[in-house]
Amino acid sequence: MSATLDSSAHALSGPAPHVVTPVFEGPIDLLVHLVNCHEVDIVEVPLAPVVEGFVEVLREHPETVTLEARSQFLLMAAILLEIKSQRLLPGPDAVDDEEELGGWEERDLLISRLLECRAYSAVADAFVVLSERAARSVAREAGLDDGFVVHAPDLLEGVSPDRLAQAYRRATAERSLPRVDLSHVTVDTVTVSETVRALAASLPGRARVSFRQLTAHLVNRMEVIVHFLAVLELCKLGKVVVAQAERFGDLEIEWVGEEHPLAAALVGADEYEG
Amino acid sequence: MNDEDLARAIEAVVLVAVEPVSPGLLAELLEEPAERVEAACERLAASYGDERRGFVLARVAGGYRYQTHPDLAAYVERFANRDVSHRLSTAALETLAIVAYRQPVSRAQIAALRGVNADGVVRLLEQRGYIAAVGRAAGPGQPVLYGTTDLFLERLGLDSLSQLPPVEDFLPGADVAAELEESLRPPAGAGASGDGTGD
Amino acid sequence: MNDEDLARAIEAVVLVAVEPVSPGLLAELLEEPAERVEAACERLAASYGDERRGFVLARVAGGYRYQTHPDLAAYVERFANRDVSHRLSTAALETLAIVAYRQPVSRAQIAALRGVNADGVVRLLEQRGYIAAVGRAAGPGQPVLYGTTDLFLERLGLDSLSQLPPVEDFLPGADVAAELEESLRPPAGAGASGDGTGD
Repeated sequence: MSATLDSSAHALSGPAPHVVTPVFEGPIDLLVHLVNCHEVDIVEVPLAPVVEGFVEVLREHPETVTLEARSQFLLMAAILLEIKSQRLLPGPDAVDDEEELGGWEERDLLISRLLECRAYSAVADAFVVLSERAARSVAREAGLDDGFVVHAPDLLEGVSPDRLAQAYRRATAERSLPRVDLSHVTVDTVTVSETVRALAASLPGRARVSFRQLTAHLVNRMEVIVHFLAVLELCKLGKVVVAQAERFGDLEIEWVGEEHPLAAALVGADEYEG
Repeated sequence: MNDEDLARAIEAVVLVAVEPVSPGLLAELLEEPAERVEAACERLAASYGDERRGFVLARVAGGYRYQTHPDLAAYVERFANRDVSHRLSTAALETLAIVAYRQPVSRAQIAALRGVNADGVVRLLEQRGYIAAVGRAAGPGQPVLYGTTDLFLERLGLDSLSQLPPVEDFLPGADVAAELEESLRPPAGAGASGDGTGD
Repeated sequence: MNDEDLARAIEAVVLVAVEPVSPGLLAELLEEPAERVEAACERLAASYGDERRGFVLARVAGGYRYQTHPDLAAYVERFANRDVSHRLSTAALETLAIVAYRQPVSRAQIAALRGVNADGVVRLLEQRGYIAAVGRAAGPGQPVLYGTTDLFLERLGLDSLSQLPPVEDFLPGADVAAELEESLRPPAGAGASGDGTGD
């Protein structure tokens, strides 16, 4: 996901959608913040007007809202939905913040992904309309008139057949891609499929391991979430069984797949339900 | 250069170009400020419209080029006998949408979003020239990151990515969001219905 | 069809044509008498002259086509020679090498191999006469296939393509890019995720 789950992601670069509910009136990012700080009880906040306000602001200020801001909007809506659904679950009243966060992040990821998917699928239809419209206007391709000579010096001067062969080897052997500065973009450094493969290589033969142990060394939240999704995926594939002693308790993960990690690694890793 | 000469020179250069000519390149060739060139292009485009020409001066993928007027498509198609068989599948279009709005994006990210392996579709889009590798992500595996190309913009008739329709126009409504929330609630939480998601 | 519509349709068809379009073909397309079409073309040509357009509708080789106005030749030439350099860039040389060794090859295949859009470079090589279109691939889109020219052989001092130094062609097929990418990745499970949970 492009948006991080850090609180910094809640800062909007465009106009924040204003939401009006019986218990809260103000920008949506403030609402998320207050909910997170338990200043506003999410149970008291009806979500429909929040989502409506969210969509409305986006519609009213399309020109000033950046793509990044839009994905942040999506994320915040998802966060609110998730916090609320978590809060509505019966469970121990005293859940510490850490665990509560751990609880909603995975499903937050799922919800925001679902919302996004639906949007992209609708966009795909719009692309068809755009391209059909564009195809009605055909570009000229005739190029330069006859009689215009390109006064180029012989560009092949000094190029020997061997140099050409070298160039071919270079072109086909090492496909060097331009590096772009991605510091402004949040990129999953670890993908779910890679993690599935890594887990499929490391879990077999290992005794039952807890999710906490599995992720203890990880520093960023996204990596933990990716690991969670990878475990879910392996679970779905029947490679691991996951047990949870109590709600919000630690997950116990046990490898039950075949003992051929390579075979497991070949399993398509990204086929969990979208 | 006076306005008329500027317009004539623009007409000549754009006529022989095979891809959109940026105002910057025109400015360089004609030794005039880019702003002036751009204004002249816009005036030309408007005048073709006023004169009801059979062609338009379109702004596409960051530059200007001559195109046929859309309402003459029937004649042009008959003439050019153009192949319309290369329509993209729904899967390819959705993947293209993801790349367009999330670029730069890796195949794994696309797969994670679409819920299915995206390798074949990504390769197809790359072969068609709609997307291209634009770099590699830092970190383990260094996955290739994809972005859309100028050809993508040209095929959609867009000047730049900023002209993509706003994705929020395509967001599911509040009802769908509420539905999602509902569907993702575990059955164990049935006791907590009537939560007032509506009203 | 009234005179205006006729003129517009002629403008559109001639605009997209690469070769001169004969009045006969125009007449057939537009379902109008050839004489009427020809008269319309002459009126159009005259109006472009009156309006001091940067292009002309020229009668060439029995047909009509758009050309740049002769007195704008300097700009057109400057445009045509805009990227003249004394040596081929690395990208251009590599693209030429790919065409030489893998001909006939499409732009998409070149792009897939090189990992970047190759259109500009291909056009440059074509304009300089080192490569030329040699046919079209079967299948969707029927992309143009390129091969090297006699000029290319001449400049490299070769009698035939068989004299090109042999290279180990270890990358078969059109899936080259994908395979390469795969091969550049760390082996599956070898700590690709950097998690070090195992071992």
